[in-house]
Amino acid sequence: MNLTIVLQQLVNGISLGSLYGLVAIGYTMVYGVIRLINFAHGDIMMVGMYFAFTGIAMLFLPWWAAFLLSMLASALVGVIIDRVAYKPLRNASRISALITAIGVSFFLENSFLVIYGGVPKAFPVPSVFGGAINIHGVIFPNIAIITPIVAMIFLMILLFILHKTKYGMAMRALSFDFETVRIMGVNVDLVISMVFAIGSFLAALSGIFWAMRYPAINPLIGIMPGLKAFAAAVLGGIGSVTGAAIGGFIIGISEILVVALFPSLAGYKDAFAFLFLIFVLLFKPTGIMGEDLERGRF
Amino acid sequence: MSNIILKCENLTMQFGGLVAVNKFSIQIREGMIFGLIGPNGAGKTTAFNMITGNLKPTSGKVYFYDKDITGMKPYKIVSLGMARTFQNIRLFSNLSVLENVLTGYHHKLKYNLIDTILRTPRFYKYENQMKEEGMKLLESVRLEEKANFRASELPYGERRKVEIARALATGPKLLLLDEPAAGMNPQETTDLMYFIQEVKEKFDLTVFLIEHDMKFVMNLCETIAVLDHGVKIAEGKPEEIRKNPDVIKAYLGDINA
Amino acid sequence: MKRLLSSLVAVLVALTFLANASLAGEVKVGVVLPMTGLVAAFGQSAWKGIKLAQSMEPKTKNGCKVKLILLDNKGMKVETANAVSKLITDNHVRAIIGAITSSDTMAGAPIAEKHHIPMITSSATNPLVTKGKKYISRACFIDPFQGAVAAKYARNKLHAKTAAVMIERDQDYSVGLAHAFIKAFKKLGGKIVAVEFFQSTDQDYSAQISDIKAKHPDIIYMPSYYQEIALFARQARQYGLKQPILAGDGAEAEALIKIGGKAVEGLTFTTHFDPHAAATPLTVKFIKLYEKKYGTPPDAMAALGADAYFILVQAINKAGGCNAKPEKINYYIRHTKNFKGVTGTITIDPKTGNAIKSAVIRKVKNGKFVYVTTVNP
Amino acid sequence: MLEVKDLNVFYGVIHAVKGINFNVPDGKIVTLIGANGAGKSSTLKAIIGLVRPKGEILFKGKEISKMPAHLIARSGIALVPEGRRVFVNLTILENLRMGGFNKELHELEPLYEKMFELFPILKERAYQKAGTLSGGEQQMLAIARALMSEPELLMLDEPSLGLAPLIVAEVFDILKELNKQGRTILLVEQNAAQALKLADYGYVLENGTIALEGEASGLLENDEVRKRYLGED
Amino acid sequence: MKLDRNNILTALSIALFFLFVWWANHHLTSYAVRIWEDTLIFLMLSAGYNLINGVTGQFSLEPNGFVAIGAYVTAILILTPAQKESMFIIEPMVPWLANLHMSFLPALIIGGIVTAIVGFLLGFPVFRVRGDYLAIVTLGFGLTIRVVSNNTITITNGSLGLKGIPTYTNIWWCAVWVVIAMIVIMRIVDSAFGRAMKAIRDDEDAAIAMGINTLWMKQIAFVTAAFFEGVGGGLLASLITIISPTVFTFFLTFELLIIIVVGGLGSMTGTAIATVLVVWGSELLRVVEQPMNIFGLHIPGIPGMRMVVFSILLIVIMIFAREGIMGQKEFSWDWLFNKFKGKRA
Repeated sequence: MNLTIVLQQLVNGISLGSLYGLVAIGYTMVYGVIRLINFAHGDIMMVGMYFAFTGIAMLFLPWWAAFLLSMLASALVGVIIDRVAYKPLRNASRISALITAIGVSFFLENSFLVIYGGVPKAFPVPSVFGGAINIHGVIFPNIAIITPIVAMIFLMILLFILHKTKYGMAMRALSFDFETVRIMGVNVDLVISMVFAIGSFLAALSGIFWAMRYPAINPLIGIMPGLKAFAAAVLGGIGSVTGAAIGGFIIGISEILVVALFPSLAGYKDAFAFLFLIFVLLFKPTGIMGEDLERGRF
Repeated sequence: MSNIILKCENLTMQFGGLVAVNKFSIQIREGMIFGLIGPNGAGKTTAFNMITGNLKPTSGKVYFYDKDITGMKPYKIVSLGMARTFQNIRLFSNLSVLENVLTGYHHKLKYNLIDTILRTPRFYKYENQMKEEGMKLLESVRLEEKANFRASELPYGERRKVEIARALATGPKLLLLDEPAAGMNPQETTDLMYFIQEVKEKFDLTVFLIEHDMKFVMNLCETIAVLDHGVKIAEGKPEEIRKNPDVIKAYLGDINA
Repeated sequence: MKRLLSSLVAVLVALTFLANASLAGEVKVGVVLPMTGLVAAFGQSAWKGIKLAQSMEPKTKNGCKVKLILLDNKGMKVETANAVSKLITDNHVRAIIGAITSSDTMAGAPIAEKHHIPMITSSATNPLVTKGKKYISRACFIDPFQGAVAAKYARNKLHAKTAAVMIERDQDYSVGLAHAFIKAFKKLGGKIVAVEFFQSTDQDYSAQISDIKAKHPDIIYMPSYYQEIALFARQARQYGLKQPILAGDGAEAEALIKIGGKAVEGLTFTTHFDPHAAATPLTVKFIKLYEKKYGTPPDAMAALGADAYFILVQAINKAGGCNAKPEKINYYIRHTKNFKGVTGTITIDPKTGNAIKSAVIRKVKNGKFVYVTTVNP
Repeated sequence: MLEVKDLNVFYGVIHAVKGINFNVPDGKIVTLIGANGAGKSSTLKAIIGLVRPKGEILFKGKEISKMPAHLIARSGIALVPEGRRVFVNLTILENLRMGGFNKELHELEPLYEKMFELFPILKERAYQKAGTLSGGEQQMLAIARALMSEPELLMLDEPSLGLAPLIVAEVFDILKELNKQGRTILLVEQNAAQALKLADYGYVLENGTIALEGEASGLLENDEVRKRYLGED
Repeated sequence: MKLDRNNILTALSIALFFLFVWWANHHLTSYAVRIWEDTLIFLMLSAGYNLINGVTGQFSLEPNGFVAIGAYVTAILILTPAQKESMFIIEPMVPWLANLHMSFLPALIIGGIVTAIVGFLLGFPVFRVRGDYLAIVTLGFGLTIRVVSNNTITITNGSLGLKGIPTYTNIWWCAVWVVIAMIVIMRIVDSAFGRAMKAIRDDEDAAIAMGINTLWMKQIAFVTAAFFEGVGGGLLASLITIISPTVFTFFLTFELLIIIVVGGLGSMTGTAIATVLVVWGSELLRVVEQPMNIFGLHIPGIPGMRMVVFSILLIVIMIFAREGIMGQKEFSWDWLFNKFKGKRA
């Protein structure tokens, strides 16, 4: 194991981590606002991939248009899911909402299975994102370099929205208190829809980059990254956007480095994210950036 | 001179940079009703939680009958003879009134899991015995007719009584009440005052309570301590507290306003 | 609530009867495939092949319709067992095609065995599937044979002395085939320099690639499915790993080339048939119809599914067509001899139920699968 | 300004408010007093739209009982909720901004200034999280937040709850001052003595119905009220 | 045990249940019997799960892990040494396990006990966290068990799994174990232990203040659930004759979760009703994938539709009947008699 390989793996890990981070942000925001583990969130990633695939391979749109449309359409799907399946359960117990989320997840997976079939589709990678750079024998795939940059840009935009706009402020306030926000004259349902839209938009973004990195997509592809992103969200302290991004990076990097440094442990990779999470929770039960679960966050 | 039942020595609780309670010391003698007053956020409930073991103090000691109970698990403290109620009544809302009271007997349960599964005579004997005791306790607080109501079906004032009865079931020597009169009108408050007096005599208790209602505290308690910003600023008999300039400045204001 | 539930149940029951109401003069055949779940892709492919085969030969010789009843097993063992049980005792099928994976097939096998209903699997390659069973047969060859073919090809044709093996740890297909390859490769004097593991849901192989790169093997053997192989090849080539990649029949699918692109150029794999080195007239006909109906050439799953159907129909015909008894059908399945199927000439060993057939080696050239050679058993 | 006619509130099977009628005239302070569970808070929640009531609620002559809460709030009613419920994770300035959510940016500056004038403590700590404020300060912030929307009707739910007597007096002084400036106030209190001293008119709620009503000064003299709600024998 | 009215009635209904089992075994098709076997095993699993999740209110997602442990232990114990030798082709099995062999009943019990021990040890770390965090930690445990069983090849045979497990499980084994599980669990619920568990569900801090050792109570619930989930796993292993890490995915946990929520969290009666509905419903839903002729209209079968319909039904049930079928109510003889006499329960 030499330094170049470690460096190469590090870039890889950062890129994978930023994908987890983008998905984790959606988990964390939805949880922060309506206290729901949105199990269907990983599947939104898959939805984004298929929309982009449809745009490029079937409607022959230019890639940027297909990507943008896919992210917007996924945001809409997120909003519809909330309105149809979660909104009626706002005052129900958390476990019924959670089971509904599982139901939505099954629904997305299986309806895409029926529509697109289970055979993996080859995701058309635009040439801009293909290829690799070779720096003194260390190879960096373009996509591995572009991904974290795009992720950072969107994270900055999100943080700006959260902290500098009134609707962002309303989102942060919502995570503390529903009724009081409502009596401030805020249309709470609109704000929640925005949260779902933002989360789903980012999940679709992550999905598209995921699909360009690993250009074989199938309807169940969102499950595992979804679970790991969720672990990342909890690790970072669920409810904290920066925490989610950090959690994503930690899980992505450590997952890749563990396999790189200890190849014999490769088989345990999937468990690793969770073991790591359990370990952290035992010492800091609220995650890295998290505060008490019962208090407001973001 | 009766025994000292509870002694706190320099109890301090820090949350991050915030000092919620600072060097809180008191002594409570057996058989008295002791009151702790102070504005919201003064650290009263935090002090309570340290005594009952819900919070581990940053520093300082708690003694119960000369036994150091600092940092002991709450359920062990209960079995030593200390019970509490909560500020915003916390009954087991899906259990019946009787079942709520029965949970108080749990720490001295006389049958085990094997008895439960095999339904041995011992199970029936002690289960029935517990239920009888529970009914007797409910009778003594005049709630026997509500025994099979779900706790969530009771009106507010009765819920407070059930909560106290539930605490009594644990067989306490010291009863800690966290704002028992909160949310009650003057009439109910007066009733509660008599109720606490009555219970104290009947069960031979020492009572330590936190309260806002000045009249309630002044009429009920023999000794009162005042907490402000985590610091005890005064302690004494009700009339002394009423006249204490520090207390007037920090808490009471012009009482006749 | 209660009323809602009871009316729901009533509707469901009514629908069951509707679905079960069948016409006279037909032979019912059960099909158990994973149409949903993690291995849905294979089930869906096989179903395409089976359906096309049925449209080519929809009736028995004496004019009875072959009615297919498809049940989804979600790729789960409990569901497979339930489905097989339902097909036999509820739908009264006379034979069953399925399941796709070896372990699912094995979960259903004891039930078919108990009721003396023949079960023919298109693609379960684990040797244990038919071991000690009287009513379980298969249309495909078994892992040890395929592994040995790959090892022989690597040693003798590619002159590889050393090999790295990429094993998909949670796929018994991959583990079993890798095991067979390693055993045969060592026997032929080769050396295994690296054994790398990964998981089905993994999509990043950069760590394994670095490790293989450091060990400089002559070839890489990756007995896995096309999606994983294509992604692995892409990343391997990206990271400058240039050794030839050898794979098993799981590689065969159009998607391999679509996903892998240039990276899978030269990838070689063992498989069941090649449409261009057409083994039988049926192969040519089937491929033509398949391309016409679905727009793509059939993959191995579809072709094997079709073969399972053709073998079965032939056995039904021999056993008396309309009135064929399951035991008799089973007898004729097991005595299939030199059957000219889609995937070549198939003979089933009456004792073991395993298919004796040749393997084909194909490779990717200019973005197309091309024929390399045929290896006979 | 506000007319409530035959108001009913149900929580599942519980009938919390049973057909009450009352008015809040322009520029006056009206108080609802009563025991815990009498239906006071439910009445306020029904007016602001947090619970769906049966009956008629007219605000400036317009029926609002079917409107969603955020539109009622925009029409000129503000509520200081029970237990203050400031946004502890937001800064004080952000809390105020939330109060003026539907104001244009240029309207906000002068409003901030006005609030800081009324509550100087808030100015000192404008960029601190509201969670660091003491109970009394949080109550001030909650009132300031409600005032940010420049409501015509200000409703307060138990503003004295859990506060030191000293602070309670301060809060009531501020309410008096606001009323002097022409603000209409609907006050729900358990602290009946203080509330009646402040108010022009009072209603006594018992078990979801109005048991007594009248000029505040008159109620203060009423024997029944004195006995039951002022704790005097 | 006392011979009062309720106990006699309970004994009678158990006898009636066994009579039904006897009848089913002789008169139903083997498919129906098989689904009943599934139903009974699932009932046992969900009853245990409901004890920890519904009664004690600890939102745990552990069952797939526990079922896997029970299944593996039982399978290893009932496979013959010769079978094991032929199966472990990658690496041989560790010798002390390879030569163990015993009959079904002790194997099931040991499977249950081993699972219970794992549950006990797991309880200490996981019950340090509450609520959603507990959910994620236990979910991680289930995943870890699957990964471990994939990788400990000398014990579990990795992804190849254990094959040819002897078929001992039949409807009688399932029925007897279900009755045992239900009696044990309902007796625990109806005792001081059950009261303490419900108290923890309603308000954990208040329960602590009542002198209840909450960790211990959670452990009792968790370990009891683990035992029955382990035994259920053993029954399942012997029923399907082949186990591998993929049998015990999340989907199993989710199915159980759906059952206990649809039945009503904390209600064993509800669990029983919901188990029958969900297991049989999922079988009956196969209809939607078959080609149908309804009033002359031909609808082609769409494979995969069953899961789509299943998920829609699940969402609809959650939205319109969120308390589940029984809520927290429990069937009891007293309730029935009071109902009969028209009295309030």
